Amino acid sequence: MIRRELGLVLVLVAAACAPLYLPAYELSLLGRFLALAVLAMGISLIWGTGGILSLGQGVFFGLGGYAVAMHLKLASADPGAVPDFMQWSGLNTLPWWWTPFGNPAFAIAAAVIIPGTAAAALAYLVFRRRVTGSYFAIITQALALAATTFIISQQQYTGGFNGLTGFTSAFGFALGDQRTQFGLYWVTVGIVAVTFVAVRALQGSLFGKVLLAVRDGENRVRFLGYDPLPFKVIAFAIAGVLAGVAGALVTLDLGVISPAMFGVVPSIEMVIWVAVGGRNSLLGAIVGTLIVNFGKDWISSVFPDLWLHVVGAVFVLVVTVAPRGIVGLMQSVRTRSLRLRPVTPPALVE
Amino acid sequence: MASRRSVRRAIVGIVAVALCATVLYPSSSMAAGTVDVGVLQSLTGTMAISEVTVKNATLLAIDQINAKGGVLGKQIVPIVEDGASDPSMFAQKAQKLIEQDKVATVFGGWTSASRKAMLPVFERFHGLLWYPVQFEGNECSPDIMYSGAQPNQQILPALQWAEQKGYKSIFLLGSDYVFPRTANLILKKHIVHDGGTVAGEEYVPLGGSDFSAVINKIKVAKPQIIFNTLNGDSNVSFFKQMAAAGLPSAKLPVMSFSIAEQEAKAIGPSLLEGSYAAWNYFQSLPDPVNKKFVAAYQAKYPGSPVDDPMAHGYLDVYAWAAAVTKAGSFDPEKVRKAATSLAYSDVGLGETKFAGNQSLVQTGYVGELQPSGQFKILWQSKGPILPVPYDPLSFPGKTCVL
Amino acid sequence: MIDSGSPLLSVEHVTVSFDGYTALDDLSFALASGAVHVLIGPNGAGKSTLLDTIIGRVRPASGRIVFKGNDLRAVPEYAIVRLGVCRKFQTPGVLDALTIEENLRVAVTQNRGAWHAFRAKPTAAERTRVDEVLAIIGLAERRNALAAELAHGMRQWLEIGMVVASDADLLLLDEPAAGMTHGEAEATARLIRSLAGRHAVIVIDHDMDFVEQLDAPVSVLNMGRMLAHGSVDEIRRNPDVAAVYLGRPREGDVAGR
Amino acid sequence: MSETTLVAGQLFNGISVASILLLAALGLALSFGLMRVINMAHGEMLMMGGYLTYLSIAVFGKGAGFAVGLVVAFVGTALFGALLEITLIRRLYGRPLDTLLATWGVSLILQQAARSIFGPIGVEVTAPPWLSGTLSLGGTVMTGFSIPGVRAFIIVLAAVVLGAVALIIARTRLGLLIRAVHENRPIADALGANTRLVDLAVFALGTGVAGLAGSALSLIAPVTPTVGQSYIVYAFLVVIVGGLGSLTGTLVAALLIGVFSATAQIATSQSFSDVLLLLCVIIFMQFRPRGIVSQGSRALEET
Repeated sequence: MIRRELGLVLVLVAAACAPLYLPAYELSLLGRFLALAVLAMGISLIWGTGGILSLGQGVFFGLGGYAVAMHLKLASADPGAVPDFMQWSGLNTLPWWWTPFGNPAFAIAAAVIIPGTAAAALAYLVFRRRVTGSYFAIITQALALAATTFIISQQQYTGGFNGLTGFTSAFGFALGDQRTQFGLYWVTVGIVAVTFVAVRALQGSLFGKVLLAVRDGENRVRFLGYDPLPFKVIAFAIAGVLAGVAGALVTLDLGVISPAMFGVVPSIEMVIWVAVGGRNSLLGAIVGTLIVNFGKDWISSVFPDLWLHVVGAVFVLVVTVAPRGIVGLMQSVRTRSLRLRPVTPPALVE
Repeated sequence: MASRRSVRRAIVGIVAVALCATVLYPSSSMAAGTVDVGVLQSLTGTMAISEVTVKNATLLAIDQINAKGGVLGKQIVPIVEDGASDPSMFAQKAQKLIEQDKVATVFGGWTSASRKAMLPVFERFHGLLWYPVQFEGNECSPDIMYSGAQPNQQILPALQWAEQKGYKSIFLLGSDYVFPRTANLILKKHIVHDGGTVAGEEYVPLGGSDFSAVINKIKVAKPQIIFNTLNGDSNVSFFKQMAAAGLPSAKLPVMSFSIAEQEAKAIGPSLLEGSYAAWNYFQSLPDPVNKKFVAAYQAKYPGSPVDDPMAHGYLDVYAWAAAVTKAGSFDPEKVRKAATSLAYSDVGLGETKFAGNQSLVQTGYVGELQPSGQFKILWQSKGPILPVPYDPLSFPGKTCVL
Repeated sequence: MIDSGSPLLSVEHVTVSFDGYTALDDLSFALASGAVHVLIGPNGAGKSTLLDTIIGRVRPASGRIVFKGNDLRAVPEYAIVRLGVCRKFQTPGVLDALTIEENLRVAVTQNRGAWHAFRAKPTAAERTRVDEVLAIIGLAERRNALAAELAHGMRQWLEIGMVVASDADLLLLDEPAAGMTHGEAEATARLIRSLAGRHAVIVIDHDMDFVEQLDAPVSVLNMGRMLAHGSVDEIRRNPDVAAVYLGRPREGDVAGR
Repeated sequence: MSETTLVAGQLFNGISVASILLLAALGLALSFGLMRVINMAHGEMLMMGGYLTYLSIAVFGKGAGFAVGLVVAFVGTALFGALLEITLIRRLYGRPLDTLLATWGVSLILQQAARSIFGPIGVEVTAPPWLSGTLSLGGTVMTGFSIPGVRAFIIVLAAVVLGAVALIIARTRLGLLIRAVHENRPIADALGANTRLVDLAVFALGTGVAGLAGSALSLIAPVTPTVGQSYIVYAFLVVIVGGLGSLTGTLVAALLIGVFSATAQIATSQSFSDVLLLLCVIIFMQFRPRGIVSQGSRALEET
């Protein structure tokens, strides 16, 4: 136990010191991908533990990103003027629902509450009628499509396809400043650490145990006196919150949020991060996110035509050869000598 | 509980990934005789279809300049990056090019979304981006050179031509994104101002392929001409379904703002025959310099047509090289100052220059698509048009301040 | 609490049909608190359907089921369990991804709300109960093993343990001794007998030897109706029952294994 | 008067869109409905059908080429589907969500392959001369209302394909086996039905129908590497609204969704009608979570 915690602390220290030894560009990538890892841990919670495959996590990512971006946009606009995209969309007064985002605390709260509430509402409406996992996956994918279509079509309120960008400062800090970048990086590392500890505690609690049982057999849990609905709704809402937090962090880091970042394709890519790392492992989610994203940055620079082939092959291989991902592979290497494990983990039976 | 033992392994993994990242990335070598420039376009994804051709034109210009001895005695080394049709990737790769590869300048971007996403990066690092595509205006940044047309250089000339031809009732159709919506906002103001009527305005989601409802609405509205700002593949569906509905371009003329020679080839000239397009460059421009450019390009990419954004992508490199030469330096700040004080005639655009607002002064043309896939030039504006980023009729009081 | 005069469970004129096939036909049945009762019958007689109907998985087309004075017709499955009914399924329904101890902990927890489940620590009483049940089912030493790794007989025991741990007033056991060796079945019978008084138990089984060891009243179901009631000996001698089983001679022994 | 033309036109468009959705969804209704395989590469089967049609036209000319293309598209994609089933899908039965991920990977590879072979720019497929007319209904209140020949062809084709698939399932020996396997896989297996072969046949039939659909859709839509992506989400919505394993449900759902989006577009934009559509599907699932035509099951857990 102690050695394990020690390992985690060491990684945390190594990550926190990254600004000292990583070049600026890699550091900014690492910060961005760690922010995405927060979202990935949410997917690990709902998919690995809860058996809920969502192909629409991007939507909650986007909601978090937009909440923060709306504030940044207002903070960057000239006093009394509406944001630039509203002007060129022919809108000269600020819509009422934009106004509260002028308050930074409201925007930060909204980046957490709005995705969480939206996720809870969706999960409640769909799971209430005991819709199966396949249906849910398809509906969430349709949601990703509908959400991006809708945001793009409401250009005068949302910035449309271009999204929201052109921020100068964030919560009083100049965005271009290196100190702001470092600060944001450390905030990200802190959030990753807190999320990791919190989700792991959740998985260890009775809630996590029941959720795991729900994954393998919803009815069995029901006949033990547990209503699976609130468990799934709460888990999905937590994943929604984590996606929203990730969206907010990435928006701050990249200085842009746009529908192209969270539509159908990005949403399914989020699932592949977790699948590569190992869907049943929280660490797998982080490792998978880092590996896939660094891999994408590298391969798409060197062999752009190869990237889709690689992603496609990774999808196929992970599912057929290594359904428990990298962490699962390492685990089975370590445990094979100790005891035999069932070949197909129960997690794979939906 | 399951992952206890592997936790430390995985931890090592994370650190390894982080460290590998630094090792795997070859940092650019600033060899004495070379200068690195970034070429950032979508090589994959939905936009690759268009952006790859601009990348090719950019690389052609670099090759030609290198063959003539380079710039300031240095050979230009292009570092090509893939924006993957994803604005956030454009931002990420722009950052890589500037921060890691330390390029002198970047040529790239097609969609407004990608330009908007890169803008903060260029402003943060004070880089210089050369943007080659017509766009919706409403933007001017000291860190971007806009060689693509402003609305008053492409859309308004087309309206002027339509009005001269007697088309009064205009139907506005576009993909649902920023350029069509802004273009149509400007068009509506001008159509009404000039005494015409807007017969209808419809938007289809990007990549949309069902035009049955739109065509039905067009039939009911009975416009004299359609101004089409559809993007990419949607054009194929639109023209196929118009033809199927008995409304080929011969019956109901269509003026397109996003169909150049490349797109015409993709859609099929037979579907588009007789439809109109407005650009600032056509492959068929009779200028001898243009003939040389087209010949050089087709020598490298046989059978491939040349179009407006490619010509601008090609021009951008020459403009940059000339500005560097004049400034005697690769410093973006000096280069952009020099760029606005020069005139260029290296491409078939005729004699052009960058105006003080860092947009290109250029002529507007209207062409009619021929079965060959080439445009027959029907009309051209009276001389080169000064770029106006903010349309005074639509956005009164807004001006470009650099 | 329960009015001593009224039964714990009463099944009143319940009819259940699937796509025109009548699984339970105007069936009535009552059970007092703490009583053990055995249901036998040939395959398709409606035994499992009866348990399904009590637990809320199947809803009656007509008639009603009353448990502790509550009409169960409109109560969701999980809420029926919370009223005090717990069932062991025919194919063991243990929670494979959890350890044996965790399985029992999930079963033993009385406050089964999702918010409550966030609180990680089980109460002292719950821990004691888990230890007790672990001792009863003889899995104390393997408490940290995953349920998925257990052999079939052990899974049966674990599920029985979960049902016991739930401390429900009514336990429904669907073929608890299936797949067990003779000795294991004997132990199971002992366990069930020991539950009498504290819990009411309905046991479904085919194996008359096992049923005999339970020493409890027996009802015979056939074609969705009650065919006979009585002690094991009375049932053995009942000519109607014999006719049912003789009509399908092998089922009494083989089916369900 | 123009209002009636608009409404009548949109009603026809609704049926036309429904026929497109039906063609795109039929193959999915087979593989997802009967086998619980979520084939995300289904859109790429449409794409493949389009490219095969293009090749046929290149070989046989504009007139006959399209007719040949329909057949080639069906056979070609069915063979590819069979290959996919043998090499990949077969390993993943009982894991629907994993079939989803794996076939998504396949779809990415196919898109990139099409890009490498045919270029990122699409290829040109135009309607053959015998389909390029319109049927006009002049002289009545419907003046100005005409039916494009291409759309009429797609409606007829959708009806024919639906009828053929229904006939195969209802009347042939293969259909009998399909129904048996669908009803109860272990028992069908125990009774000696070669369930592997049945799965293979169903999957190949599903992809073949998708190829046929792609061939027909090339008349009104582009043939590009990514064309399949624009249909896949809607096709899945049709299948889940229709109910798993029911052709009738699929037909009704396609009609509902087609007419819904067409009528919604009388009053609003296409973007907004897409959003409304999803909202309505979620509301619909509150009432009929298993789709229009649903089947009961006694299994403790369902997939």
